[in-house]
Amino acid sequence: MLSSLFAATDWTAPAIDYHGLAPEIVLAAGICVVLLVDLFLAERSKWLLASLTGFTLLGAFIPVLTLALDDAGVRSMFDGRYVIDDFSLIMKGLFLLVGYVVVLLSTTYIEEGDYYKGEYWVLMLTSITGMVMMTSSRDLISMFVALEFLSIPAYMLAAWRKRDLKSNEAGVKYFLLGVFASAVMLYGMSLLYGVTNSTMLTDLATEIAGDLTAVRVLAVVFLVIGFAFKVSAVPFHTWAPDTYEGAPTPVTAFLSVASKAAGFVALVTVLYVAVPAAADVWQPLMWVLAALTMTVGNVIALRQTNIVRMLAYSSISQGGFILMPLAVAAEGDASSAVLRSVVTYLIVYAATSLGMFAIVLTVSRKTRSGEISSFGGLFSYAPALAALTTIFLGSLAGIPPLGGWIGKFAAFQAVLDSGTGWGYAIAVIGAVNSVIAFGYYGNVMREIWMRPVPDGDTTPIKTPAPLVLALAITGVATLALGVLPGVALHFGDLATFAGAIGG
Amino acid sequence: MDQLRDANWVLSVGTFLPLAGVLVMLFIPKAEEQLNKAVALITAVATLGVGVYTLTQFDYDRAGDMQFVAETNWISVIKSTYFIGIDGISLPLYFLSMVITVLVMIYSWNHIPSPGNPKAFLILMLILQTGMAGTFIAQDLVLFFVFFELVLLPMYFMIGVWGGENRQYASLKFFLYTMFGSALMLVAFLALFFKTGAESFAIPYLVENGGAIAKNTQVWIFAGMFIGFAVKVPMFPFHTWLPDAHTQAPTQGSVILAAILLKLGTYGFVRIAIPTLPDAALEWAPWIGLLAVIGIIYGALGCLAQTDMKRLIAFSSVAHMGFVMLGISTLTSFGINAAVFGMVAHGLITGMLFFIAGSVKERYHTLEIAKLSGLLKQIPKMGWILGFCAMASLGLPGLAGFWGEFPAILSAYNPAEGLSEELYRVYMVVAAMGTVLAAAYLLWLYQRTAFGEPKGDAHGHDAHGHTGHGDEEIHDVTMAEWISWTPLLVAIVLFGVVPNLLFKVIDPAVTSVLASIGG
Amino acid sequence: MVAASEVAAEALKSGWFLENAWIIPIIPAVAFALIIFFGKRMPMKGSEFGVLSMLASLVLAAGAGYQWIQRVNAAGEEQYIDPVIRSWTWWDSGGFSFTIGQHIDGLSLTVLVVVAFISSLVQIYSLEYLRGDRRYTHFFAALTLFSAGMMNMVIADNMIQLILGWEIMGLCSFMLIGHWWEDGANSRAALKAFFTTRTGDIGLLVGTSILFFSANSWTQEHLGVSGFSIRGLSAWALSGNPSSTAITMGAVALFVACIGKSGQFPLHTWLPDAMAGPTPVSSLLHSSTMVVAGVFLVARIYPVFFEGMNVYGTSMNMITLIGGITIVIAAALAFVQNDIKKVLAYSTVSQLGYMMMGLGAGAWLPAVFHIFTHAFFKACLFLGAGSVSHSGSHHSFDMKKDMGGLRKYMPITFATWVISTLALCGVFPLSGFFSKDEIIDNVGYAGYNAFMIVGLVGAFMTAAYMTRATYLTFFGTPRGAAAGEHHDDGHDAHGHDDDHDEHGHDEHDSHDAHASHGPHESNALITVPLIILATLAIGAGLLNAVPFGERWENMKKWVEPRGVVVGDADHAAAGHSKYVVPVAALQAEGHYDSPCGKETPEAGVCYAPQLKHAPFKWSKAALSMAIVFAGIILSWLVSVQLYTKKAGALVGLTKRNKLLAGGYAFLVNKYYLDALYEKVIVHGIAHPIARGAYWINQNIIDGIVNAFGIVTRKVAGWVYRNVDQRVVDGAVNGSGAVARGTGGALRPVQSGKVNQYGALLFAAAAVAGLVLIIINT
Amino acid sequence: MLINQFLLLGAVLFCIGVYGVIARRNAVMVLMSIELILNSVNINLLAFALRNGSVDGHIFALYIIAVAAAEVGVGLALVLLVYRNRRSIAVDELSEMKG
Repeated sequence: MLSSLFAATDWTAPAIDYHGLAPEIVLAAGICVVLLVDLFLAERSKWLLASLTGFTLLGAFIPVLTLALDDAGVRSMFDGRYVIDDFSLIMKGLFLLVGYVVVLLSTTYIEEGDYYKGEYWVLMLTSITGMVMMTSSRDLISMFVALEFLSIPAYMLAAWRKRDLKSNEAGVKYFLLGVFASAVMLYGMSLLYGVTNSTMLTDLATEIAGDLTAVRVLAVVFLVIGFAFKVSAVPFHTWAPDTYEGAPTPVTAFLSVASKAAGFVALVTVLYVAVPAAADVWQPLMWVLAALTMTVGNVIALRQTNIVRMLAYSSISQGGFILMPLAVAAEGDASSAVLRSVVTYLIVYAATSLGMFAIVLTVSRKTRSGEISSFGGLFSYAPALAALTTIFLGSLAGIPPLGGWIGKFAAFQAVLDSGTGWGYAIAVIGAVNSVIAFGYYGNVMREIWMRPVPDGDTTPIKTPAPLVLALAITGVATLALGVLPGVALHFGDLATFAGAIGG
Repeated sequence: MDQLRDANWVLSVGTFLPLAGVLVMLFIPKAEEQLNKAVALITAVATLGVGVYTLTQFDYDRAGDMQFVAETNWISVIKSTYFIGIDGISLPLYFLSMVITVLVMIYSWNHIPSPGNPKAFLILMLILQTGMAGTFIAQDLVLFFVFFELVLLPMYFMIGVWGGENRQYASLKFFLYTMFGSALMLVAFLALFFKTGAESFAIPYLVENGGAIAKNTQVWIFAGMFIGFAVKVPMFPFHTWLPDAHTQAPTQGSVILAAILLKLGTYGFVRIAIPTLPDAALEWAPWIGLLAVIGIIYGALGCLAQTDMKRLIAFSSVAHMGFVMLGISTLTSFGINAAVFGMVAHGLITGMLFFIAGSVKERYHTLEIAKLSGLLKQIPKMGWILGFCAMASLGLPGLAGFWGEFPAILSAYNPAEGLSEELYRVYMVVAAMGTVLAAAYLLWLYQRTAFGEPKGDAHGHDAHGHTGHGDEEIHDVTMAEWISWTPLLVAIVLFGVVPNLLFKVIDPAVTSVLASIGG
Repeated sequence: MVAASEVAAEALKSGWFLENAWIIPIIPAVAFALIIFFGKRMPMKGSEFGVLSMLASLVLAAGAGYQWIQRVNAAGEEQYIDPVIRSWTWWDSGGFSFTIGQHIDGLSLTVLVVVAFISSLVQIYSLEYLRGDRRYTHFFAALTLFSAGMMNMVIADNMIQLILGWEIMGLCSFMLIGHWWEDGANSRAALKAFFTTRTGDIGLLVGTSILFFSANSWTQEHLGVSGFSIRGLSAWALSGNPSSTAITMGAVALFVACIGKSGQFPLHTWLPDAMAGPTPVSSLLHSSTMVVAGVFLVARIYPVFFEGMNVYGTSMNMITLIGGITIVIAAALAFVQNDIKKVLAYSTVSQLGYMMMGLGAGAWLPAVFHIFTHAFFKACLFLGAGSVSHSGSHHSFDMKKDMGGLRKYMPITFATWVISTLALCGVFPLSGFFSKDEIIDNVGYAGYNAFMIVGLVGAFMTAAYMTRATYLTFFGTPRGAAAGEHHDDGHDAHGHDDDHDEHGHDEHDSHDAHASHGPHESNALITVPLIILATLAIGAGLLNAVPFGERWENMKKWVEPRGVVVGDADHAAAGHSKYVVPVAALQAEGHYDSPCGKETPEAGVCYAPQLKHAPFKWSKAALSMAIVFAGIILSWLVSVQLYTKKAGALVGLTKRNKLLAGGYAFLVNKYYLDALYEKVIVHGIAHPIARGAYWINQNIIDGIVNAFGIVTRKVAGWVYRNVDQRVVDGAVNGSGAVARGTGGALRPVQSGKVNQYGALLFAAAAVAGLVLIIINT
Repeated sequence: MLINQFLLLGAVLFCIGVYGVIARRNAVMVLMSIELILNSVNINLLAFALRNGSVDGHIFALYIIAVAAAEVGVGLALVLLVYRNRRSIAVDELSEMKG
């Protein structure tokens, strides 16, 4: 067996498609630049870093566009371990844009905080890089690396307000549970490797196709759970509320949108590319997770008084809606519809959710409070903000013609496409949940429109430019996606895996 | 159902014109109240103009066919298109929505409920108008769903912000109820979509192919739609949001709610549920009929129990929509004609009643029946108008209400093939008793409020709560009120005397709708 | 159908008035609109519109009547006289077409003329009676609309149109009875009237529906008209086509409506309360229009009832029974009323009972004729009562408190009153005799002997209570307001009186003036109508004076539809009446057989059943006369003793003056007589019965009616509170609460402790793994 | 060769690690328990690599070791942070936020 080791001696460098890797390369370069610049930058001109980060992200977006435009088809490197297909391109684009909006959200926040500024941006960029890599990884190892790449900076971001107990707590909880989850996942990976003798997802697909022995089942379950943790699916969600509440609000936005999306990317990749044959294992699991996630997230959210914590639970239940179609992903011809709905949902959810966080940031600048009641009477002194908030909340609740509805619509459609009894059952559960959800969204609307201003202070809110820009982007996106759902759905439709089921 | 595609821009313009007005108003500062009102009113009138143009261009000889049909890509991925058209059933409701909006706008000119802010109020109203009009012309289920939901938020805020004491509870209840219904409705739509081969969401297509679905499946799909529409109608036992919503809503809100929103549900039954799922319709009809007559009696009893004028009127809606649903449940073109007529009539009459209730509230600062008395002495004109509407509402022949009510009862005597005649005859008798109860509560209301000596103390005492209103003297119908009421009053008489104006338009459309179940 | 009437015009004489009778109801309808919009600005506050429209429609109706008579006279002896039918499509829906139009025949013309005539008089009368009322204009508007409704119902060619008029009348009665609504009592009475009739209308709706769907196919096929058409229904009923259950159900349902509208037992209780309205209203509603609507309906589609109730078939049917009961009950009640108008009200009810009983017994013509005659003398009586209260008793209607001895002050009123009273009692040769006696006669002749007795008893009671009323009002010593006193309890007893003064009159003082210088005769506007009506009360009977032989029976000739087989179906459909079956000449007993009614015609259709006619016998007439006079005399004596004679006053006198011993003895004897009358007859028999009846009426029947309302309201309240708010609504709010509750219950999971989170995480993983392993392997 | 012993060892280590994570209050101990799990994973990978005669397992293991180092670094930093703020590293005291 040693021979096998020595057999690997005659080593030839693999061909690297630099155009394909351009986004990652740009990001890496950006990281270094920000680090260096930070060293030589005076305290008062740290704001440069923010714009630098922003430009890096936009810069990384350019190659994504060029890749999307040239029809070279699927680019594959390292004999299929790193693939750039429509799916990965769309998700890369999404991550970069989300990153940019998050940067907008963070700018003022960071400027006004008295913590290290440079590190923040570096960590942010690093994490985004990890996500961008995640979209292309088609190998257990690269997935693992990408996962840690995006997680570890996130741990530190969560604890970034280092003199704030809540922030520490958020970081520690997130860290410990995150690492624990990935450890469990790794164990599953190791078993998978054992039974299939490969770490390449496509190989797994072919190898797993056989009968499902206990060890294979266990392997798949552990593997899935690792990502279920990332998407904070009940009962692996426990870290989310605490972390979201404790972490700095921009970071919360980042976690609840970007890293959740990354989790879904990984999950979908694994399910579609690696273990489609084990559908009997993960479909029921997804079904239960989806049902639990939607319901638990909703009912607990009903009781929240802190807006961020409420949004945390709401994002949990939203995750449930994204999980919902995966419960029937392998049923007949539903798989393409399912993939489409997941991507669509992620897009609209990103726009809406970021917008909502932008609102929270803006309002809390005035009220200095995270309580829902602090939104009281917003309509009376900031009608524009109130209207935007209404749009975002309505979109989250899935009311046409606001973006959210098309996500829910696509999800329901995908589920019913399967035509199975399980499909109908989860659809009804989802329908009921979408109603419950309005309970707390409507509660916020009520505060904004129908309640008096808590302290009677009706001085208008001064909104800094970056936040205005962020609000504009997200608001327009939310409305546009709602009125012309074709756009989002179109991307969703494009997003197909190279050589996966329904791809 | 062949389609007339000429002048297909008309409907789109008529539907989305209000949004243009909204855009304009967004750039008008809040303080410019008069300007805001003017813009809103102009928009509404312009929209109505388009509506009138539609009326003139409508080919009444082919009222059974879809006209002004427009169809373009919308969400090609899920095979949903922007597909609109109008026929004899849609036309009256479509036009009614425009008229009501204009009248409400006029009424709002000097009746902006507290806490004021006409800009937001009117913007919401315009959005509402788009939603209502769109629902009546949508020929694609997804489009229908979008418009159907579009009306939710504006109404939610209208009730919640400009409503009465208990507005927040009422508005949330209204919203959750309706949303619950429409969520299940959406599931049903999708199921229908896939069961018909996932080809198209276009209603005509679904009507063609819906019948082929296995009966049991149909029944289940119908159940979903039923809940969605029944909540909106509202049918017993889904009605409890209505009294709260109506009682708490501002006058304008109540009027729109009663005149148009309730019709969305019944319209959905006629346009979508029944033609696409004929077998299920036959299965469900007896139950719908049962709930309908229960609603008739139940709503009437509810009215008799009320002490608040507005709440009483609200409950009367439950009873009247019961008649409409009874007509629909017969599945005969005769019955459904009656139902559609009933929708329009109820829209006119109950809308009018809510107008009056609002004006009375404004003058007396209370709607407690016990505190109101002798309206005829203090404000005779309004008193007589109230009497007129009460008479119309209790189905007096020669006024619009009768033609919705009596034919519905009549039609229950022999329902469509396959429905138990005995059962429906029982329904008929019960419904007939309902008419008496209707007379009872309405006249009782009238006798207690309009007759007798005015109670000075009620007004004075209540005025202490509203400082500044205390010493104002009670004035009779004002100019704005006259302008906004006269059309309704005229229409009530007109349709009462010449019912064929409506029936001629409705009948062919209903016939072609029922073609699928051979009704 | 327009074509139809033209064809008919070839066969029969017609004319402009007949062809355009549909204009008649239009005129008052237009007048109503005019009054509403311009009335206030007119010199006479809009009343002129009302009066003129009434006169105009009277002229048209008269013209039509004249032309109808021409038409009949020109036609063959036993030829069926086609009604002049014109109809236009009103609305069509679901394959059914509904028409609106006119159905003019003897019956409709009779009622039409009467209505137009009475309405005109009443409106003229009201000019004075309501002068200065604060809602003068509204009053005339309502009055006019009311007449429009009635006329529309009368000329209706189909049931829908009939219902239309029927309901409009109901509405106007509500407005008119509640005219002085400032007083709760009046508005309650109005509510009760509308509500009670409306309850009956369930029957109207249901019955119409039943008949429509049972008949429609047949009528469409044979006559080309809808199942609503009067003509169609009549023919269908006699065609032998209908199933007995369907037609019976239909007839019963419709009759329920008639019970409500015509104040038949047990739904009669609204009628006396309705006296709360102004007197002209009472006289219009309760003499000729509203309350006869029910009777008219039965007469209108008589074949349906004829078949449905199986007239002639049995010795009793629902109509006769209800009618008979009503006669006696109402008459008994009339004895114990002190309010003169209530006496008249009950008398009306009782007379309506006669009409119904007649119809039930197949005495169609006498019943219709009674509508005709009754209208005149009852209107006259009501107006007379009004005149009394207006000028004699200062707006009081209490005979015992505020009247008496008025004949001296108001001779004209007195004279007309007496005439009408005698007519009402049916004294030969006044009009009442010819109609009422005929009813009784025919009822007996048709084999309903029991009901003939009832009729005679009723006649006796009628005579009695009317005499009592007359005596109390016009004879004896003046009392209360009649004596010129102006005491307030006299007012308080009469609700609308006060309001009438407070709000009603600008001329409040002038009425005090009336009272102060005592009773006096009313002015011309009031007396002239009285005189006219009284004249008719005398003469109207001659139109169908059976006793004087065949050629006097004009009504029979002109009005009664002839029960002969007409054409065969398709010709009939073309409205072309062909005289097919040779009908045997009239037998002596005035009854020739024809397939109509008895059995069904082989070919062709019948529009009316063949009815029997009782031959007149002086002996029977004499008998009923005797009964009537007995009633009058008996009641007179009783009244004298009860209300006037003060025997005690004489006793002291005789103590002092021996010369008058004989007279004393006589008086003593007389006194015994008094005792006899009072103790035995009155307190022993009459009063207990009457009071008992009244008690039952007020506490049981009326009690039920009111209790029904109260109970419904109670039930409603309970349902609303418990079912609606608790159960239904509770469920909804409950679900919300449950959701929150679960939320609360789940929150402890989020304990904030890392270890527990980890435990949960891994436990879930392990469980999932295990379960899935078990499932999949 | 006897692969099962390796796997068994891995499984045992894994369980110990999980137990540690769940049971220990001391943050550092929890961290070390996680390291145990990671090492059990490494053992698994190497065992399988040897059995299957492929090199991927070794590489995977190397990656895990490297990443684990990074994780420990971050982890200790966080623990230090907490200790500095609240003079204690008992994880179950970290429950500012709950519900």
